[in-house]
Amino acid sequence: MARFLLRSIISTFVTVLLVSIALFFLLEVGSGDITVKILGVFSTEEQRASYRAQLGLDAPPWQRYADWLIGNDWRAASYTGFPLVTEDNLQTGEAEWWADVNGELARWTMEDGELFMLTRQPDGSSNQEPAAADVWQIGENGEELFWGVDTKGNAVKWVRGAGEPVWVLTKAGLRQEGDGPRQYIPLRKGLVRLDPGKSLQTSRPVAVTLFPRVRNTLILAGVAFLVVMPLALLLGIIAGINEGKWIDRVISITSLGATATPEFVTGVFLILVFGIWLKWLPAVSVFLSSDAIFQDPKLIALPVLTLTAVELGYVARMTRASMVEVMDSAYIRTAIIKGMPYSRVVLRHAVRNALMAPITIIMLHVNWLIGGVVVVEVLFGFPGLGKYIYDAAIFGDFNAVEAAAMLTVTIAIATRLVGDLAYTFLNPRIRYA
Amino acid sequence: MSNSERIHPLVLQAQDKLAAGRIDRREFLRYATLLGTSLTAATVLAACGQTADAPAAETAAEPAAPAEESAAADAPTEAPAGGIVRGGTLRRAMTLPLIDHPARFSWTQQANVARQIGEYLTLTGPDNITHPYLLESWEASDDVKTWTLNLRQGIKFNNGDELTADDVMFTFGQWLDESVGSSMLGLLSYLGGIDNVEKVDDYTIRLNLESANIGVPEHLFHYPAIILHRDFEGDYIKQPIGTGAFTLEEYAEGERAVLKARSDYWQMGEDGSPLPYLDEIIYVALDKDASVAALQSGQVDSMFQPRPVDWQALSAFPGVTVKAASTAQCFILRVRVDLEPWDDNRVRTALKMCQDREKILQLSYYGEGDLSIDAHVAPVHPAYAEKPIPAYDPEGAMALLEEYAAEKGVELPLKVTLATKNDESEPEIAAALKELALPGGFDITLDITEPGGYWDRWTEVDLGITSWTHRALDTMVLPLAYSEEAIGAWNETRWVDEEFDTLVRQAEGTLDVEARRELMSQIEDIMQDRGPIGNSYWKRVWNITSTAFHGIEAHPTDFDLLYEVWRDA
Amino acid sequence: MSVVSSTANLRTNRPSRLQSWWSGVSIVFESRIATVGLAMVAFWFIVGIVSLFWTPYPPNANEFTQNLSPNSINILGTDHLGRDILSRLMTGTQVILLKTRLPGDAGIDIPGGVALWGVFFSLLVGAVLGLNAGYRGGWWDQSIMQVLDAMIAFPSIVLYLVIIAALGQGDLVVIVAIAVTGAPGVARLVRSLTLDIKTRDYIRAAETRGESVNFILFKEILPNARGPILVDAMLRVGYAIFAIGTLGFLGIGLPPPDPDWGNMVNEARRTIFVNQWAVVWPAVAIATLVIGLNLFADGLREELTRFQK
Amino acid sequence: MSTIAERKSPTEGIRRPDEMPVLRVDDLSVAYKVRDGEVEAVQDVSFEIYRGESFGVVGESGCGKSTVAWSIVNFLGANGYVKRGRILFQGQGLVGKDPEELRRLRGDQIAMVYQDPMQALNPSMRLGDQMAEVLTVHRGISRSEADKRCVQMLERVYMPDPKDVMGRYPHQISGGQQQRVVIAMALLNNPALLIMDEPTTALDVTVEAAVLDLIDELRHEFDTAILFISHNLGVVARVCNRVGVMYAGEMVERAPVTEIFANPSHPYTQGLIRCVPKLGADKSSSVLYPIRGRVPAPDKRPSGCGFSPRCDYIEERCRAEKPKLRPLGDALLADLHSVRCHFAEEIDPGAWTPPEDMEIPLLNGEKRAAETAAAETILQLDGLSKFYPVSGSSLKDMLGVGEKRQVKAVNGVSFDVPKGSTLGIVGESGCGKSTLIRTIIGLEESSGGQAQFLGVDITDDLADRSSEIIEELQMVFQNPDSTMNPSYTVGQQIGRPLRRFNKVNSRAEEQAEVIRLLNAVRLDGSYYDRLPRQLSGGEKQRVGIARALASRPELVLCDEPVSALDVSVQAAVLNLLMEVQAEYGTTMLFIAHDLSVVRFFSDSVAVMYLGQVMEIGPAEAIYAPPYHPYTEALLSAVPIPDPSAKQAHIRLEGNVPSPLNPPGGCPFHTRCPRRNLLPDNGAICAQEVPPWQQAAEGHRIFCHIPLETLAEFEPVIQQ
Repeated sequence: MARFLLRSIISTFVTVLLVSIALFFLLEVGSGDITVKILGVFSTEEQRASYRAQLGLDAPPWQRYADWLIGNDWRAASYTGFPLVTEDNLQTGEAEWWADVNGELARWTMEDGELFMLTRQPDGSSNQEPAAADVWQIGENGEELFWGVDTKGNAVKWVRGAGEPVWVLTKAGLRQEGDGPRQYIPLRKGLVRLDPGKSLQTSRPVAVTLFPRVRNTLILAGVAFLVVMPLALLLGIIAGINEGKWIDRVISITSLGATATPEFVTGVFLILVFGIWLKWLPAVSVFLSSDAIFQDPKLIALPVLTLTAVELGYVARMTRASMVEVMDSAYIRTAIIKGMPYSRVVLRHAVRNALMAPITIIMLHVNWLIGGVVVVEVLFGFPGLGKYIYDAAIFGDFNAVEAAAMLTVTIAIATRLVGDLAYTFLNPRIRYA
Repeated sequence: MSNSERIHPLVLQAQDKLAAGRIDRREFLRYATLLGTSLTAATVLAACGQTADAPAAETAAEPAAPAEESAAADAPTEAPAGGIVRGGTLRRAMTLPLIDHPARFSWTQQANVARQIGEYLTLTGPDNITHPYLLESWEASDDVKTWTLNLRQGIKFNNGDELTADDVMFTFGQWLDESVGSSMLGLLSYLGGIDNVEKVDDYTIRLNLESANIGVPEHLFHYPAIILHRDFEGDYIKQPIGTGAFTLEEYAEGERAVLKARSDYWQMGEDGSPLPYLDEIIYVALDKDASVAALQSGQVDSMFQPRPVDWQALSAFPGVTVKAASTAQCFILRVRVDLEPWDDNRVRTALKMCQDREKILQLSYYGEGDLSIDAHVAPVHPAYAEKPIPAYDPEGAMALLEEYAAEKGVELPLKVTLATKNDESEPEIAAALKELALPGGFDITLDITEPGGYWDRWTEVDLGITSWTHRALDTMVLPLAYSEEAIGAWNETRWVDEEFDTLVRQAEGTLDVEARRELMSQIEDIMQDRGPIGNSYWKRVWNITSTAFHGIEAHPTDFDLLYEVWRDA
Repeated sequence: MSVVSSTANLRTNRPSRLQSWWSGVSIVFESRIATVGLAMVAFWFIVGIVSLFWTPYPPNANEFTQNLSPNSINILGTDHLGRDILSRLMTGTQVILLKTRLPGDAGIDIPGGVALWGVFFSLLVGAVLGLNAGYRGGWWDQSIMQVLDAMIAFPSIVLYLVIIAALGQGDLVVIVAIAVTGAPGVARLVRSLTLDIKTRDYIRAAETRGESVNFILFKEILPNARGPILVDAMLRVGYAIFAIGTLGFLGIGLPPPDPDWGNMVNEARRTIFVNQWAVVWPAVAIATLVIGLNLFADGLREELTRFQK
Repeated sequence: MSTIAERKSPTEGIRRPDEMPVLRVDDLSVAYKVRDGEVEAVQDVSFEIYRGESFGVVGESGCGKSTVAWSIVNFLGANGYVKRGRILFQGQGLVGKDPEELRRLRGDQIAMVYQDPMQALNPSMRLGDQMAEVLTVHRGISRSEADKRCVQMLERVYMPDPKDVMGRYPHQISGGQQQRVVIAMALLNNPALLIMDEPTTALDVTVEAAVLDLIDELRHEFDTAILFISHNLGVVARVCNRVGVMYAGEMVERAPVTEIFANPSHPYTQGLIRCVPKLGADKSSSVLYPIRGRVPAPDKRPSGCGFSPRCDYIEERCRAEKPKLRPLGDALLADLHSVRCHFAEEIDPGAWTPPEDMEIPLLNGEKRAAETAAAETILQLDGLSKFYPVSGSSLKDMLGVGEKRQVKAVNGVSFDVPKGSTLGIVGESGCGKSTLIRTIIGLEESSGGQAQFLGVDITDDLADRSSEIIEELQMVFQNPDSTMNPSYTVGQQIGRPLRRFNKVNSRAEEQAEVIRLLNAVRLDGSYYDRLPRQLSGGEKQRVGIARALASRPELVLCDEPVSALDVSVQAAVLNLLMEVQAEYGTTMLFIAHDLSVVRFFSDSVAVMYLGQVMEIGPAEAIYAPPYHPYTEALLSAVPIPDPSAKQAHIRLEGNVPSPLNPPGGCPFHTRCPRRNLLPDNGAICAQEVPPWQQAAEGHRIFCHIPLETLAEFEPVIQQ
């Protein structure tokens, strides 16, 4: 069993890795030049090139992938020669990058060809003074180079006396500035260190906005799961042991109908009936405070009901099929011929074996549940992960899509691992292999 | 100061015209306030000029008790059925993007939250008329190059500081600072930089424009133009200091904004206490479809910017009030005149003749708009010269095309591809046009993409439908979209016409509405005659709010003016 | 056991191709469930084909009063833009089952709906991967399964969103999305079938004849996996229709102007307070087609198991 | 050790007239509802079983044997029911009995054991739980008491380490042990009636022998009445007192076991006995006579005598009138021997001659033997080995640093096969015989040793072999249901090798050749377009043989080609193989677990154990002393379809050691019953690899025990 578990875990890691590669290349490499999207169609190639450099998009894809996944501060640190650290901006509360120069936190800026060092003061402000002349190092072609951290969270390479023209996007349009560095490494800690970067849509760190969404979704999906599973398994088992009888027909036909009705249709009618006509339950998920989900549990009633309607049928059908198969098996025959009472045959002999097949499928089905969650969240305006992904995808907010998709995939894979464990627990053939 | 108001000479001229019935009262008000006459004075003048047919209510123009129409210019209020009630919460559904520096705003939604906290020097009301707000009044020199802004006194920020010219100077400085990156910078380009903004005294600021511009008051109500406190550091959420009626309680980007009433607001309510009437405003981030359901189930009271389909869903719904406002928003059917066949005016004209405006309006906008001529000047614009709405004339179009086809040796129907985005009403307009243009000799293929896809190429397609937003003045959009300089930027049609250009330049420096209308009339004729666009109608926008709320109006640019809104107990 | 001294001319009454085809197809009608399912699916196919030539009114013409309930002129009523729902419903079948619109200005359609092509490609990819993984085993199996695990780990809607975020909208993108989300499932199925079939002696026979791996995969194994694959494909077409509906509902599905059932629901739900019918009809269409495919698959599976026993 | 078991006397255990039978079945008919009507799977079956008696039911598959068993426990599924007749258990009718009462009888008074123990045990319950519940539910015994009794019962069935087994899951013990558990479970409540449906069919011959011994022993000990169902005449002969022969849902003959073998009266019984090879018989001295035709499907049975279409004695009356089961003459055995035949008295099995159209191979054994001796060696193996690497389950192994271990499936096998001869390979499952031929044919690459075929090295796998070698080596497979690809017609499948090896140049030529091959396996051209599902098992095997012959191979490897077939068909296929061999001069390697068949069919035989050959030699030499102790044990375990024969009782103890870690020295030493013949109880066997002793020309024995001692062993079987 140890072997089986270890295998599952290793395979899980490889899977997550593959997913991250697929996701990154599909979105960032596969979808072309995003600077057009950011700068608009009127931008010139020069402006776009400048912007690509600032965003680090001129690096080769593999490097960008590595930066995205595991961060690049360590790589940048090897250029700057200083450890790079993040420190929260006391005003905005957002993390800023600094170089740790002998215990002092420093950044640099270039104004009119002159390099200045900004030293962070305890009150959060910074002290600007001209940088020492000895920071410059002679590069390969005789240029004087300096790798430092700029004020926008990049590790950058300045060339002494030769600032690059840089294009900056403002609400007033694109503006050219001098004094730019030659090369940028936009610093990031990387996904594995919980820094998926900034949202292109809001330019806020994705992690900050994602967290409360994930919490809401986990509650929604969790409640739905807790409602659906026992009910569906019970219905499936009841239908399975009564194969061919009217109760089986009723359950089977109802669950087929429920499965075949898309959740968005179910949801729309639930809203109409319970939210608008009867006004019994909140029609949409209006979160008047961040803890609304706890203050007013009724808020998730309709989303949960919608998810239940679709999932219930599917799981019940799976369980029924499994139960029918088990009830037809030789060991059930043995149990009956041993003269075991029917209840004992069902409960002791059949149920456990019948649950083995659906459990793994149910866990795989968590993917489906997450898909359903996307639809339900969009339908009900529920501020959760699914709606987040949807909004981000519609906007083309890659960092957000990547982070949220990685998260859902991780959740899906984790539940599958749990499913594997449950299967192992239920199935002695693996447990004692 | 307000009592000894200097009246611009042109205002007095206008008053004569009003009396003579050559301009209507609304135009006069607009015109008078445009020239810096305070609203109070303007309404009085209007009353004087319009002795015969002015409704009784309007003559009693008391600032303390604004009557219906004039009050609308100041703040939208209905005549309350009973007494005004204080208290209550307004829950309004609206998306909530990131807010940092107001000068950098790019969404109305950001401004709608911020404008409850901070305020503007001027205010363009739901009727598209601009008047002083934080300003007591403004004065323009006769050449319209010098503008004097007189600040209202005694207004306090919510941190207790008084509003002075220093705050306004600071705010101008932010707008014009390149490193802030405000869109005001481009808008005020005629100002020529911060050096041309001059503090005369603590309550007076003078603007010395480099080139004449009549749109200064409108521009001061541009949504990023919130007046900031002089100590503002760049993040409005961290420093929500403003003169507005509400203070910021919570701002959760993408989720909700909670605003609480302030007790020492500078404007007084009808009951003699400071506004606002409401205790609290909560903006909740919901998308449109969810908003409609939430409004129907009573989970929110109001929704931001309802789409036509939302209007359709809610207009008959019991318990909500739907109010409409005419705008200069439109769906422009535009062609690239540098490309075949649109370089030939006969083809352009033929296409324009294929618009059955009434039908297109019905099909795409439920009839909720104002029919338009094929010019980018709207009836809500002050200088609009009224023209007959062209009729649907497929035969005429066919005749023109036959002529063209015979000359060029091409076959009819003419095969063209119409590009647009799958957004509010564009697909329906496109589909309707496809049907309508077939008897006119056009075989239109539709190329409808998601909005982003269209915006990626909107200036490049040869035939397309582009949505244009509302601009308060006629002279704002014409040079933007139909000039030589704008090619490579906003000029999506590449249409440049010397005569047109001259007229537009002239109009830009013409304050006299009557004179400008003369120019506009010619401009409209030129556009109709040989211009690159067809335009079937001007959109209306709606405000849809629970019937429990009073004093909430539709605004052409969807600006939320909520300080005089009250709800039934 | 009778001994017959026979020659080639004894090969009489050899069944014709048609006969043997029919004997294969006729098993469908053995099962009442499958017959009902087939009838439901066939109904929509016929509706779609009819719509290619005739619909009561043009599907995109907003000629009528908006939001009418079913009546004698508009049998299923009209939608929020005054379009005839029946016409739109009929036309909506086309993109799902009958035609795929190629990108570009030319407006070229190829036969076969988006759902069918999507499932076809997922079968193609899934079958090739599954056969190789199952038959070759070892490293092939491990690496293919690892990739499939990664693919299957994506919740399908999320994968759709990602693909659409990366590639934009369009019929082909939806096909790609359906194929990518479906392929792992098919591959797992085919792999398990292959693992079973490869233990059969006729595979040994082929191997001892020195047949190439591809011959064994595609000529010896694949034909015997047909039945379950077919059943699975039916279910998958159902999922695909479901997914297309969901994407349409989310507003990122098949692009206009052709009506799309999911998008019809999405548009109509906004005015559902005024007009419930406009939501009901496309919902019924999706549900009946999916139920039909499910029943057909269930019945077929039952018959195939019976048949094999 | 080598005791000769006393065989039963004809009247042993036969009914005592004053006693009430434990089970009495009267005119039982069982019907199944199907989509278009119903079919009667069992018709008019009657028998009774007394205490301590074992009643056997034999017949080919599809004859309704199991249905009889299931109807007794009233477990006929949703669509089956008892249509007519009575089932009396200890005097009380079971048909229509209240389900709850019936349930109380089941598992308590009536117990049942059936084929495939692995399926019969619940995979997710511990064996102890499954056993104990029989006691706790039926007898209300406390769990601890129940556990104690279960352990006792497991000891009674000679289960090693019973306490430990109680805590295990079914997959953790071997098949033979599982069957012991099932039997123990059935006996826990000391049932009055034990129903056993093919209880040993899935087991190896030595295990089967042990289980059969057990059953016999328990029957005496517990005085249980046993209903024993089997297709295997040998098994029935060993454990039953009386036998009923079933055919097409009817019981066609019922008699004491000795009587039925000595004096079979129904043509079907006679036919059955004729088509099973006697142990010791070979193809040069005896002939197998298959029964023509096949068992009809339940809904296609003839209206008259069920057997009439296949009967050699058919008269008009047989077609018209269904015979009744009636007592047969003879006063002593009156009422003991019944038969369902109109003409039973007139038929003399001794006077039977094969009908003219019967497939019987041309017998020219002597000529062939002479040929063989002179023939060249076609296949030469020298120390051929096949090892499979296995990865362990420890962390070390997973990281690849653990000890590399190997399953030694084939471990140094050497022999020569002369052209035109047949080498039989026998051994229990897991002995490596299948791997050996897979390695020879190239499905596996060998791990060591030499192998030459037609002078060409064949140690590599198929991918590296030239097509000339591939076409000379073909194979016939075991399972008729999987030997043919269900998707292609017979013609396509036989045609494929023709095209593959360029034996034909055109479609027409291919068709003609396929028809010729079909005729060669006695199928006519109408089979060309048939799909496998339209063929019977025997026909599929024939097609499989035709396909193997298509490329005109020099060597055909037959992997248990008849073991999945019913006996009557088995005979026909064996005959066909012999004929084909005679006609084509093909060399054959023939694997089977049935020693009688191998003996009958092969010229020489190799006995394998744990991947190694223990003994090899001419067939007749292998089956008589001197032989290897393992060969002796195998022979002693074979069920012989002749209750009068005397067979030595030699049973192997313990399980086959894992090939992962085969015992050193002689691989058989851990189980060898003859080790005690050597000094120090055979210490040398564990230490030294035994020598190959040459017993005769071409007869080698791999054993330390001197040849002389081996030669002194009594023959296992004395007829």
